[in-house]
Amino acid sequence: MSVALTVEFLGGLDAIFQNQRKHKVTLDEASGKEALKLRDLITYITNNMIENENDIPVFIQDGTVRPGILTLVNDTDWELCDEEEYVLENGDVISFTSTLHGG
Amino acid sequence: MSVALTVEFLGGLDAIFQNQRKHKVTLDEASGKEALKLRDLITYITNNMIENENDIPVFIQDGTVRPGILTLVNDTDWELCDEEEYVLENGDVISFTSTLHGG
Amino acid sequence: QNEKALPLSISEYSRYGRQMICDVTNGVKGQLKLKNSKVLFIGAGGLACPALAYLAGAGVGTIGIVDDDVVENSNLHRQILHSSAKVGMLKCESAREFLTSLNPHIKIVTHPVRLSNDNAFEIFAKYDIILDCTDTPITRYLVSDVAVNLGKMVVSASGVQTEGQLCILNFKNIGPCYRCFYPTPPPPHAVSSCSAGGVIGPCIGLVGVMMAIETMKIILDVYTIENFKPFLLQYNGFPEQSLRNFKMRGRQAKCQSCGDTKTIDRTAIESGKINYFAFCGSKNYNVV
Amino acid sequence: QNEKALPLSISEYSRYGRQMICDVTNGVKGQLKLKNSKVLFIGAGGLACPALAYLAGAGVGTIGIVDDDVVENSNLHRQILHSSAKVGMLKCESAREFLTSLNPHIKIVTHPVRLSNDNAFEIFAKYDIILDCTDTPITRYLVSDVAVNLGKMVVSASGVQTEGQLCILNFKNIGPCYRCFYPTPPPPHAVSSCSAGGVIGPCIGLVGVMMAIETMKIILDVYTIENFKPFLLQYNGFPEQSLRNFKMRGRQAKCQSCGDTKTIDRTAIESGKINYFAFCGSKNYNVV
Ligand SMILES: [Zn+2]
Ligand SMILES: [Zn+2]
Repeated sequence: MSVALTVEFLGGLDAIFQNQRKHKVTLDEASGKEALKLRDLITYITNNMIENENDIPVFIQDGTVRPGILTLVNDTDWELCDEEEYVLENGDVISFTSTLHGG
Repeated sequence: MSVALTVEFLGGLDAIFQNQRKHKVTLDEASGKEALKLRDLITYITNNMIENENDIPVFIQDGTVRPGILTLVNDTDWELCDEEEYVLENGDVISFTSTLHGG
Repeated sequence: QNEKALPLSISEYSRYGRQMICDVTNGVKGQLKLKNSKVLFIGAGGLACPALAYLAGAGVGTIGIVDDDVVENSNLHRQILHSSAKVGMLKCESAREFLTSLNPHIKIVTHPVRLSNDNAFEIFAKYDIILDCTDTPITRYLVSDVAVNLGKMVVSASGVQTEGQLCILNFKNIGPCYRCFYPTPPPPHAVSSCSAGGVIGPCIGLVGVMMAIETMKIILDVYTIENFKPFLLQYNGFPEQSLRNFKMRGRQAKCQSCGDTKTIDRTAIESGKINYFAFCGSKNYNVV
Repeated sequence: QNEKALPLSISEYSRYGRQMICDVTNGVKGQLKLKNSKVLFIGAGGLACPALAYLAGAGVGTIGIVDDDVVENSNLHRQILHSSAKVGMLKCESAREFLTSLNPHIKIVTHPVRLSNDNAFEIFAKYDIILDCTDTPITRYLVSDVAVNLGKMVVSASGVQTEGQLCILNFKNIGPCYRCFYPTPPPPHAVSSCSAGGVIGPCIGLVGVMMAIETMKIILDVYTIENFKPFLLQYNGFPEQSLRNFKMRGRQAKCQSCGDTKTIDRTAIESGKINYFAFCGSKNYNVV
């Protein structure tokens, strides 16, 4: 089984993803493993989508999405959807948006 | 068979639809009739949704949507989708928006 | 290094620095495109005020303003370039004072006339992009027809109450024009303007700011013949702010203004053969 | 009829007429809510400029401005209330001149200080709604913490390059605060401001206009305890304009500022026990 997702990087995060905001991602389940979770997507992004290794801390800190980045599942704060435990479904749009500070 | 639609009235058109922009509409097919078309929705709206009969010309002129109202099928100009001949599908969002002129 | 040899003055570099370091402006290259562009505003009211301020701020080199109205007390809640002291002054002159003081590096040209079949060609000819900030379908058809005939692009917007709309017309002479979208004018009773219908200042203002952004994209070549797709933005401010992007029809072969067998040419307009008042009906419009 | 007996002067009726006939303002009733409201701006830069102009235009009766910066040439492409002649002047004083001339019926109060643990409570106490138009997380946490402690609502926005974000904090003391969204500050290297990161004038301007609209909704009671749902608006200007409305978490029970066992009270802030510089890290921020 696999899930096909749209993954977005907003708030300037696209800078570490080839300046592209929207990406199509298909995650494959390891055989025998349980359902794919948002945690698995975060691992996949860290290992496969960040071009320059030095940029990994821009996205990840202490094993999860770094403070100052909001994570959204179909336009809803992941805090309302089990955070890393959210079970991914085909067609989900997962957005990561860095908090802006300019004024 | 029937189709369940979301119908929107924008650009001030909601004024003749109980000041409500978004309406859920279910159209039932007459038995033996072909597929339901956008034309059928326009007839339905004219006959059933406009509260005050005097307001019908705000929506309809010469048997179709009056000039100055744009019709959109899932956010796309109906001119790109067969106009009145468009075959409605379950879940479609049909929007009517009156052209604004203030500046 | 001699300052004269630089494409921009030291003062311009410092003024535009924060904008020139954005990818979308592409540094000096984009700044020079802005400096060399000539943008004409039809109307200096609620839509135009913020669009004028931001395009002047961004360094659009020549800005023309067509408006023969004077500032009124009832304009000031939304027409934020004017002020109480300017009530009674021509709006185009009031705007010029504001813009010159905001940015002395640009040229402001005022046209204190009512746009008409007689003067539109002569005025439009000196500009690249026309911003339609007017109030009535009569002027909107005139602006579009003249722009199509002269090969100018139009950023057209409008708003009433808490809503607004925006589209780009005649994009590089391949995009649709106003008549492609609206071949038949609305009946006069169906048209409401800001003065009749009421308007929330920042809602019409937001649409004006969107006009400035779209105009910058045209100047900076963000839109190209290859990537441009006709669209209409529909904004609403209450109860939630929302912005819809509708995918619109392209140029229409049967369009009387830009189509294959078009009939609306310069002679037809200037001779008065195309009568916009008769075309749009008899409501007593307050043009521009 | 004696003009004194009317809730608004004749001049105010004519000035606000186009806005008072909108359903969302509910006529004189809404106009008086605007007139009686007290709104405080933290910052008078790119976000604040258009928000100040539209809220002053709309008739917000008392507007305070906290800013100790002076106008610079590099501000003028986006900070459209100021002008070349005002370079070197305090931004809050420059803004006051502009706003008083736009609308003499309202009161503008300037606070030419840097917002700090020491002065924030005293300043905030005189206002109903705080507009956070600042540049750094340090000030954002301070604004939110003080507002929560005093029971004030915050309209918080930010922008860089072509993007912007907006949310309402501590809505009627039931909505989430800044710390509910961001319990841990971002590492200092991940923060970019307008002066470092570049910004397109009308893009930050559009977000400022959205702030004015949200503030009007709060004042006009469009949002109520019953219907308010926490949200975050995410705007982007290029290559297409888009506005996303994200559904956000509510107030967090474990929040240190507004939660069940909160620790961040007035004493902790004013004593300096809450050290925002230490909390946010050591990058050399230019506060406000
Ligand atoms: Zn055409
Ligand atoms: Zn909190």
